[in-house]
Amino acid sequence: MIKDDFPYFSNSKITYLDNGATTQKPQRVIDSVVKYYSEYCANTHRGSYKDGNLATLNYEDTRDFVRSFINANSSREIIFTKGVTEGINMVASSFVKENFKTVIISSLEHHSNIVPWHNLGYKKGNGLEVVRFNNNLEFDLSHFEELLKKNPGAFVSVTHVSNVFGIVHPIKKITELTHKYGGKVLIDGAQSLSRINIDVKEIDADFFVFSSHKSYGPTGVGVLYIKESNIKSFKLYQTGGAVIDRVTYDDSTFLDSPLCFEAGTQNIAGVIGFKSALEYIKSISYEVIQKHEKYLLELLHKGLGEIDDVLLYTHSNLVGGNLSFNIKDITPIDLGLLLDKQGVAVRAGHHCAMPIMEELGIDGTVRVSLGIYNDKEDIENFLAKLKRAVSILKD
Amino acid sequence: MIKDDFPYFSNSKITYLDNGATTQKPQRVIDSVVKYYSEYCANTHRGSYKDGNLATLNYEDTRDFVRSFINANSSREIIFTKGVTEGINMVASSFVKENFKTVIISSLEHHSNIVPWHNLGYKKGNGLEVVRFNNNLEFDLSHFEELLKKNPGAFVSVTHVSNVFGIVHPIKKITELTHKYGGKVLIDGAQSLSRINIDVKEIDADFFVFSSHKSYGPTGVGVLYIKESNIKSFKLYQTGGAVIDRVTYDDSTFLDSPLCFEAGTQNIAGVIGFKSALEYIKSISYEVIQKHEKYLLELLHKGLGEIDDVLLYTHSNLVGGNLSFNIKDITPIDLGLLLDKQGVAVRAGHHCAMPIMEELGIDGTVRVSLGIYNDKEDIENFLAKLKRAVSILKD
Amino acid sequence: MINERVKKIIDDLEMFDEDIDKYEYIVDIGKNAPDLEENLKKDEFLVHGCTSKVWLIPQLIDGKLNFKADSNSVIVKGLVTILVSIFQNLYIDDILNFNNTELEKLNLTEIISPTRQNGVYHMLNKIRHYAEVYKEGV
Amino acid sequence: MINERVKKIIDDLEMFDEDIDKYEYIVDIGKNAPDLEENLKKDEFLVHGCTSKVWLIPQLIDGKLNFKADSNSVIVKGLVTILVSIFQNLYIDDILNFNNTELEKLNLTEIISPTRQNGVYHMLNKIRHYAEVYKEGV
Ligand SMILES: Cc1ncc(COP(=O)(O)O)c(C=O)c1O
Ligand SMILES: Cc1ncc(COP(=O)(O)O)c(C=O)c1O
Repeated sequence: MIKDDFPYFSNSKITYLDNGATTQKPQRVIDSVVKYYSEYCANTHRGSYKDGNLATLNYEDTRDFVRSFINANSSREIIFTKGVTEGINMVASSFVKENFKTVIISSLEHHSNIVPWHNLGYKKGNGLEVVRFNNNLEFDLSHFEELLKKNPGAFVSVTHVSNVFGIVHPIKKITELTHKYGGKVLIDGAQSLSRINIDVKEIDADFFVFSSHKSYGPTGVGVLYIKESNIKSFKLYQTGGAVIDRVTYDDSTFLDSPLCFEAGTQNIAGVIGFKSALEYIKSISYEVIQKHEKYLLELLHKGLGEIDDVLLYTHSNLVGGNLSFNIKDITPIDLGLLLDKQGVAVRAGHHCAMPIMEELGIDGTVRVSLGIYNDKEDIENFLAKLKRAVSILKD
Repeated sequence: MIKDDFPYFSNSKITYLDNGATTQKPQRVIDSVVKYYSEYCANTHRGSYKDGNLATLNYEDTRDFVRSFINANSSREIIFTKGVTEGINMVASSFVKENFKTVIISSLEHHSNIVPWHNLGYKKGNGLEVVRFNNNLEFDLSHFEELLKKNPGAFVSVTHVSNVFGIVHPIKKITELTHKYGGKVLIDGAQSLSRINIDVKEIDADFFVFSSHKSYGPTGVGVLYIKESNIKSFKLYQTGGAVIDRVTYDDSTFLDSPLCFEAGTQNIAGVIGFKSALEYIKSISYEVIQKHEKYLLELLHKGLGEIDDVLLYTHSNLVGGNLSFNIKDITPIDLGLLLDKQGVAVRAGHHCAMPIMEELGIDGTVRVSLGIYNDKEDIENFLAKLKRAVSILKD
Repeated sequence: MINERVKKIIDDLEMFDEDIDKYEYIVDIGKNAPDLEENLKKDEFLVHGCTSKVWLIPQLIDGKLNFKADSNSVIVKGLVTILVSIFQNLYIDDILNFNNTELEKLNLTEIISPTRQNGVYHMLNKIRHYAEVYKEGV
Repeated sequence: MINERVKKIIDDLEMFDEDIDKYEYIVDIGKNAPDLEENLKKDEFLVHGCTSKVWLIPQLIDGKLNFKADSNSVIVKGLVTILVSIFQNLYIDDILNFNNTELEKLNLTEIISPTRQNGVYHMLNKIRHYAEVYKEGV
């Protein structure tokens, strides 16, 4: 059983269905972290002694593993970050700012892919365009093409999988169209890396970002993939130790990518642990993950169909493992709380995606977000506890 | 024995003397990290369920512990970062840039406190001033005051303890003088938190930064202390999930400090582990740490005094546990390598402080950097292995 | 006085072995609490930092503070009703002198949690805030 | 040809049980290697990415590549001298066809380490780089 690989499930009776927020960690990830801390703890890229070399080697090994995992060309294209949020902020201030008049996002973006644009002055009606969705919440490609025509050379920044509704965006078509109109594309893979095989060459993204902690890896680590041809025009973001070739009081000269983009001591333990997480995903295989997720989603839909007044917002087939719903006249927060009191962890609220909530005219939803270890019992348990919650809350 | 608290020393025979780069971690720090990952792993400040609340509680508990540890007024003043490098970069771009004509640094700064200024355009002779040192490498307060007079309202950014020579800067006088001339001060506590009791109220610093990993805590975590009165004018740095109060497509409104400065999922495991590191330091006490360090430094000086042609660069009494030296006609790298081959980990090179190396007319030094667990045997072993290395390298 | 009220609520809540039963009770309190007149649901009375909307309205009557409250979440309404029942009709100083950590004994995790998603922590702050404002004599 | 040279060096290095003795031997190689004439110590011959200075100078003689080298670190000089002895006087294609991972068998951790502090990794790159440049026929 997959749950056996995760110590959380032997320590806790919780039915964990908040994987979109963060995932549990397999034992082997924890072991990698502990091994680094207790056997060869040293800083990387600095001291030239045994443990320093080993730490550097393992750190760089993760980089190489990531490179091959997402089929990037070269490890120069793989930059370690704190997570998706840092990745998007980096691209916003080191690449987009001052060079792009327009930023185009989808309607289903996480705040991480909205607020950084606001903060740089891209606001709706003034440099920020939002792609419409159809009544299944799917990305409207023809509206997108209109926006591209109106704004040639735009920067497009869209999520791969919606964290609220699981909608999978047609990112290959999105990059194709963007490039046709002379733009550049960032794909937010926060919710996809754990579910969908990422091939950056096939997608042909200019930037692709993801977070380790949402894909069974440690917290405080993420990756920013920068397509080689964009590196030259990517300005330095943070600077400090380990990014420089030479420093005098007068000036500094810098190393090449990726090191020049990783200033200061990195989250070494986290980076090393992330490799184990990717190995774990590989050992299970995306095929198995997707098949299983599809099966659980069907169970969920079936179960929810048997409850009165359930409101779903999409019947799209293009979905990954996030499902949002409401029950008429009940605040989602209340459902979340009563599920929690029965040992079921789901997320209730706006899911850091207020604009789409507003557009749908709701305060929030209850979201079930699946992970690799969730099983039929989890879904059945969730449904049973949901029914109890509903019966308490309904008049 | 203190070494017993650190699993590294039961797994490794290395004489670890590179604590300025990073320190080993006590078992209790590793345990906190593992406990989070295997018992209550959840994202913070988001889901309102049991494990999410517990994770948030423990995360915020570290903040409060840090606050009281450095005697800050309020937890609003404590911002978690990736480390010192991110802290300085944040202050540089969110506070100093555009608001200060002049930045004043000392001669003993780490690249982290030089390159970010260069990168924003503060270069020597053009907005960047460097305080001179006396022939013991001590901070020249009268030159400093001259610079302040010449540049009223300057931003002063100095290290507390030199990572190369251990020189302890008179930071209380530095903040006093700076404020007298209308400036603001950042203190880089990378090398001091593990050795010196920090009282930000007494120091009266405007900003104080440090890294967890150099003080027995996890990698990928640091703290930026911002004195309350500076928060208002501190611009947002990264933005995204969890920093906002409200987002529409048109605009965003933000939460208060500290949350508005911690965009996206943080290094939760790391932050939680950091509290255990601070508790550990407290349990040993700074008094004991300093007394012990002084004793080891004396042994070191005595031992080095018995080796021919040793070059020291300071005889200051104002030193923390970093000591740099060279041996005439021998490249420091060679000494470092031969010490490594004998199981002694020290750092040899420029220590991310090229400018002072250039000023002293050297390529680098060999640095011995002490930690809480180093003992007499470590020093004796280092000295013996150094002698062997010297005898191999000398003609 | 406050301590007695808290004690009574603790006794009530301790009757329940299961969390879910306790919350069923809280939901009932929420359902039975009076609704706020719509014209009182002003933004200035909103408790900041809650995902659910919570209105807390103070009124000084004979030197004592009184509160009305409502929420779009029935659980939160139950919780704020309990809080209000603790602080209702007290002298300002009694409120200010009361150590809020006492409330942790209620064992409503929402109360001590610092997450912004739930608001009880912020409700307490708002109650205190009103007390401070009235103390300064608005 | 290269493989034999590597093999011979491995045999030499394997005589030593202790790392430090092996490095004493490398230091000796460094001490005994000829110094580069000062006028050849030009920046263009520096191996980029090393903390110690390493100069590597190629020369094409009868279609074969030859190298001279020096360093301000005697250990690095020993290492670069070993490397040069492996790649000395070979046809360009032989150098380009050689799989550098073979060198890991030398078990000189400096060779495989990706840290920028040591330069052997970069020296190898520089040797390859010269071979590529000459192949294109500068
Ligand atoms: C004085 C000083 N400042 C800044 C830094 C950078 O710290 P970090 O790498 O943790 O960001 C260091 C670390 O070497 C240091 O010694
Ligand atoms: C689609 C999406 N983008 C971005 C983020 C932000 O990721 P992180 O918090 O790891 O920076 C999330 C996380 O919730 C997400 O779901």
